[in-house]
Amino acid sequence: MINFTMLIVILPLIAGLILTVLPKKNEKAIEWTSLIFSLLIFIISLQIFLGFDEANPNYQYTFSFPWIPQWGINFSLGIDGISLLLIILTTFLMPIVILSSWKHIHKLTREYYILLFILETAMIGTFAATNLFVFFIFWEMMLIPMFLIIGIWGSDERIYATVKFILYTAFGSFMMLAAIIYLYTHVGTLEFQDLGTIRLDPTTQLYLFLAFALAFAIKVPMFPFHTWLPAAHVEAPTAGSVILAGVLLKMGTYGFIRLAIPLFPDAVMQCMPYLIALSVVAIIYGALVCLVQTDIKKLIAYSSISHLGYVMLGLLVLNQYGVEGSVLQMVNHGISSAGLFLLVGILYQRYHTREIASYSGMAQVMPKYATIFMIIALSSIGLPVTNGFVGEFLVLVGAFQYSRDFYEVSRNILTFLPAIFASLGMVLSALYMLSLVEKVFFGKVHEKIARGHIPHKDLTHRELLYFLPLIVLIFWIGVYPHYFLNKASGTIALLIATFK
Amino acid sequence: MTPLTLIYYILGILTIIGGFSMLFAKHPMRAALSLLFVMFILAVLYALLAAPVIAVLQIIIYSGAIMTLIVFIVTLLDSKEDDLRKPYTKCVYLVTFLMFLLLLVTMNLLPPATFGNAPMVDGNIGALSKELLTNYVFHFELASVLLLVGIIGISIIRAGRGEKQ
Amino acid sequence: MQTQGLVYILLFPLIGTFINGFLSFFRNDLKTYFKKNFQWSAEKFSYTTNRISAIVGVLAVTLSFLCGVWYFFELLNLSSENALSYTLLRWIHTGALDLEFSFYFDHLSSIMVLVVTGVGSLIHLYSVGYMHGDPGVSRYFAYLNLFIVAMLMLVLGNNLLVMFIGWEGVGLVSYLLISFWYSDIDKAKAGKKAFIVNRMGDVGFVLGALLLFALFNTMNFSELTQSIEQSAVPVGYITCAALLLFFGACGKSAQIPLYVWLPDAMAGPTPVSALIHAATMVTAGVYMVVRLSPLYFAAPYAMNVIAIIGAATALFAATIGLVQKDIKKILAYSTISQLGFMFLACGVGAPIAAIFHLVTHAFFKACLFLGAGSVIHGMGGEQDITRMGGLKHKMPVTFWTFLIAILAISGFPPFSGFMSKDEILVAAFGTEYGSMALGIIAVIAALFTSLYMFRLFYLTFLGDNRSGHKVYEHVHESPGAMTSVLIILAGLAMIGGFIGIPHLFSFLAFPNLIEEWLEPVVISFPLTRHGETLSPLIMLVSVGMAFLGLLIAYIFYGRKNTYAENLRSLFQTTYQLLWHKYFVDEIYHKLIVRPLYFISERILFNTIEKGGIDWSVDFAGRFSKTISRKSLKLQQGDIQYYLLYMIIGLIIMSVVILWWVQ
Amino acid sequence: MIPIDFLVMVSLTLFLLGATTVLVRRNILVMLMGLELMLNAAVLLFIVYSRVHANLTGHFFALFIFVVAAIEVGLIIAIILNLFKQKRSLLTSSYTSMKE
Repeated sequence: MINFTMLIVILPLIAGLILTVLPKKNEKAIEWTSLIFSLLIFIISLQIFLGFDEANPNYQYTFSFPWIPQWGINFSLGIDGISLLLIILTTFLMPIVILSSWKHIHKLTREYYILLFILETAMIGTFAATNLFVFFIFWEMMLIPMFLIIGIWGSDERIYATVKFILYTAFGSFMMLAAIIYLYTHVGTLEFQDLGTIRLDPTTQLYLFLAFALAFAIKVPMFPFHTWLPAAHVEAPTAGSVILAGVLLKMGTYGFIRLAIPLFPDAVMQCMPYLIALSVVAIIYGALVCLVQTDIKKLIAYSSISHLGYVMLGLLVLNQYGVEGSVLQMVNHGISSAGLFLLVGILYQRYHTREIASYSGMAQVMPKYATIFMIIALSSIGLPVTNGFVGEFLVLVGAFQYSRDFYEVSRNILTFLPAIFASLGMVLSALYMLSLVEKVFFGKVHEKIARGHIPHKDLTHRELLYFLPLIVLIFWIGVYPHYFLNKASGTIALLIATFK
Repeated sequence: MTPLTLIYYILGILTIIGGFSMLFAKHPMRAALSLLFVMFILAVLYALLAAPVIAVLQIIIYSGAIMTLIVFIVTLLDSKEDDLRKPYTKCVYLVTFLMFLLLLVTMNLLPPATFGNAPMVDGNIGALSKELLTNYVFHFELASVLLLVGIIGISIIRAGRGEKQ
Repeated sequence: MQTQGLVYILLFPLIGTFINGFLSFFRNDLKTYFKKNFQWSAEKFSYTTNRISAIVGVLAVTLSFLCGVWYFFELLNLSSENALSYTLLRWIHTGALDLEFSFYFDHLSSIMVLVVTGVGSLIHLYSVGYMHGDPGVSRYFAYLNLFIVAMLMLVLGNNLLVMFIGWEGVGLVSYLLISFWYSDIDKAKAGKKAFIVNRMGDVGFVLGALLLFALFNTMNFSELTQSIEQSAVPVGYITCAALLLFFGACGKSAQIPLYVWLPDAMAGPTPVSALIHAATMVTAGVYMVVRLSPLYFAAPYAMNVIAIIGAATALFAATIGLVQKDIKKILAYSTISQLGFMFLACGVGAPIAAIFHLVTHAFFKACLFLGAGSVIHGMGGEQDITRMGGLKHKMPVTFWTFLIAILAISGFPPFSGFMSKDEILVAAFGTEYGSMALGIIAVIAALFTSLYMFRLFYLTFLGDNRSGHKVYEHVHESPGAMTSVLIILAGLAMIGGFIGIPHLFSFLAFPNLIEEWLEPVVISFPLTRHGETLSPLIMLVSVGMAFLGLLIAYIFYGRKNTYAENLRSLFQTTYQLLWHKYFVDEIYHKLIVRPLYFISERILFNTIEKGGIDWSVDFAGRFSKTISRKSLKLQQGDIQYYLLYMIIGLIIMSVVILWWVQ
Repeated sequence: MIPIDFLVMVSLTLFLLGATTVLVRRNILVMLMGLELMLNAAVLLFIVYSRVHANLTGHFFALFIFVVAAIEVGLIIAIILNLFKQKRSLLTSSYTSMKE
């Protein structure tokens, strides 16, 4: 039977090719075909999701094809619990992204959708790759479309932002390339399974780990390497920043959990306290900086730094709760920040400004928009019934267990600091999100908008359509996360067992 | 110190003086003349070093043809507005220092050797031409080709100039 | 015993929320739809939708109340140990963490359910009249029903996490309802302040829950209680967990460190203040402490902390209440002080007294707030009591119900307030954890309670009218829906005390119902021997305090005299201190809010972010540009320079080679 | 007795003098002369060492150097004439069109 992983990796490329055939002027045809293709890809990935059996923790739907025999590299793909969730997130977000850029992209529309599809291939390929070489190819492949999307369709200061983004990420991935080459020469194979079993000596492990960690830290944006994110987000078009926030940031954390941690266990143990400190700093720093932002998109960008701080904390704590929480938080952040960016995109398309100061009292102008913004903001804060809470709570449980085990050993109270600061992050996230809601939505209507010539129109049915799945998923994961977590728990248990 | 070596020393110093005068000559014409003087001294030196053919050729080709051409061009193109007061470029001192440095470096590299009276090989025209046309015939032909190419080159460079006066 | 029905209690308000939510979300679309198809005029449409959402709202809560009563009786004839419970759905199952959406309807939570749904349905009825003209009626009822769902989730929760869902849900709805009229930015700010302060408390709650989970590997209440008794976990951990959870309770029930949000929460509509900020939400903290009483009894140090904070809050809030001018602010501070009493009761080991006071407080405080609501409604939005007066004749029903509630809260014998507060005072003096100091503070607070209550009563209802003539003309009694609710609540305030008659009156052969009812579920410390002898004396003291308060209030505010003004001028500084609420808000603002923004603005964003990291990243870009510009000067087109560079290169190479050869 | 090292030193100094004139003098023609001087220094060296090793190859080299020198001067003069036609100046500093 045809291999599904290969299908969903190749299908976006085919879609891109078909799009090239379409006439450039006919926007409607382009938009509809791209939507249909993305939905098709989503259905196939759904088929994988449903057919995935939880009991078997290692790779399923594997596909292997000798790509460069003389180097012994074969193009091998495989999906296990963690990559399954992330692939579903990607294919779930794509139709929404395409739907949200209907009627808004009038410059080079065909190329725009082709780039989106190439991006999708790169993302799915990265998550499905089980060979370091293939992983790196897709990892780099993601840069070019992102560069063009931000560069061409971004807003005014886009060149600076996109060049900075590309150089920053490229710098990181060159270090990784060096490490991959070292690995290839010294270990001989690049398959994830065999790499996992080999234990290098601690010092080389440390250097290799640092090289990999740098590349992924830049992508996750962990604390010191995050300055490209606000610039890239502010300038990217709606679709660009949704994909960037929704999926591309997860590549960094996925890289950590798939490569950095299993391959170099001793180095991870050695650097764990520093990385945990960094991720906790990211939580608090991201949240505090959000308080004083004047640009909505920049605020949401900094908030995703804070959320990914949670993900990294959960990941580095390396117990069942923490890692499951971080995997779920990856999906949650994908949904809530994608929603927020879509909302800001709508606001930007109507009033052409992202400054918070130029909006007030929008709830009276657009009540439906305000309600949806409130729901998604609450999910990003992490209110109990929504998805954000489940992820954050599991990460907190993981952090607490980690510090308790440390406390048994070291008997000083400081070990509980990460858990305490992480939970402080919950207050700060509520603070900056609610002050944003208050400044934009409450109070009397901003006089520039009130007498502005732009007709006040609330959410159209099309816009409501692509928020519906997000809201349904927010409450579904919030109320019944077990359905999703169950898929990944097997793999995570295996990962932690092999790590110990 | 036989008188012969003395002559060598004198001639050597004369060439160096000629060289310096060319360097410091304000007017290009004086430089050309000092160069001519150096060439004549060199021709004498060649003769002393048992290379009469080369000496004669030096005088005929070098000083005769090439230098006269240069002197001719110097007189032809001697434009007025060239400022004679500042003949040197800005980095004079740097260059002199570097050259002096280079001199010192190469001097102590060379092996000290004086040469006694080795058997005199007679560089007369007969031996030279026989040698030239037996095992150096290929180089001889090559030289003629080179000359031909050079002449064509010169004619091309100057060809287009005619009409546009 | 698994009973499916428990879910219905929650289901009805949930359905109400969805219906009202749908009505409010698609209001404009429905309006245009009905205008196009059925030619409904805007007024007709809004009238019908308001009517529908009102009916749906009230119906939902009353149905859930009836369910509660039904299961209360079912619980009645069960054996005392047993309880109804139902597991709906598995929520999180990773490692040892096994959380389900499971509901637990035992003796304690049955009382809470009845209070929440009972008072809730009355307040829903009242708000039909109160919110009559408001455009966002369906949104209002959607939020109110959502509140009931969240509160029931909190009360019925079987483990700490389901309680936490209700805990945060209630915080969210209070945020939504406080800033209900969001077009006024101050109300929105008050709402945000309430949510943030609650959220701070919730952080304490989460950390406490995490610590408990780390210690006992379970979050389920029954398992927790068993494992606390058996396992020999060092007391330090348990005290720490208890204090963290109590910090969460302080946030929710507005105790000393985190009470600042309640007075500002009065910005919301009055029925909201009545329901959320008087009867139900603020009592969540007390319910949690009582529910986890085994945890607190295993940590004596935590008990003392709770008692001290409870007593301190009671006194502190009562003193501020003495001088406030806004009718709702006075009631807010009185709520804080009454909550202080409840926590004092929990602290000294009398949780049953706390729950009893909670129940009676729900009745008379809801009646007071709704009375204040009808006063404000009548006075056309005027909330300042110094500009009221002489409303006795204009609003007779509100007058009488208000009087009954005031008598109840000040602790006059036949009324419910006396019964419950007396229990607490007796416990404060009598039990093992109680002490003379706590008792005295409680007594003084009781005095101040009756003092500021009667001051409020005199200034609003009696004496000559201070509001302008045309306002006074316009004052009218509230419509039937509102006054009927007031009457019911006043009645409850009157007879409410008889469910827990103190032992002294045992000669009346009327059992202390609430004590027997809660006995199996809640551990409480019996009165010490010397406490027994003291209780009649304390009862007399408390009644004396009530009369004393009435007397002082009469002297100062009853008759037209200047005693109040000259007292104020005499103690000018203390008055200013009290009037500005001990400057607590300003201190918080200075110590926490401003430095927070200063740090994040000046230090974090500008210096570290822009100045540090971003600058160094851009520096890499700038540095390469400057280098390339400088190296440009070498190419000046002068041939001799090029030759020179060649020569220099030659020299360097030769030197290196020579040096290398050596 | 032929003082070989003295003669080599002479040819070296002549060579360096030629180099300095090329580098230092601003007049193109004088640069040309410096070039010629460098070539002569090379010829001198050849002749000296063919005298020392007593064989004729040095002479042939010298011969070919004359050929090359002659052609080279012709070419340079042609180029200089073209340059002169454009800028009517013989100074190297006026011909800096190769600048960035």
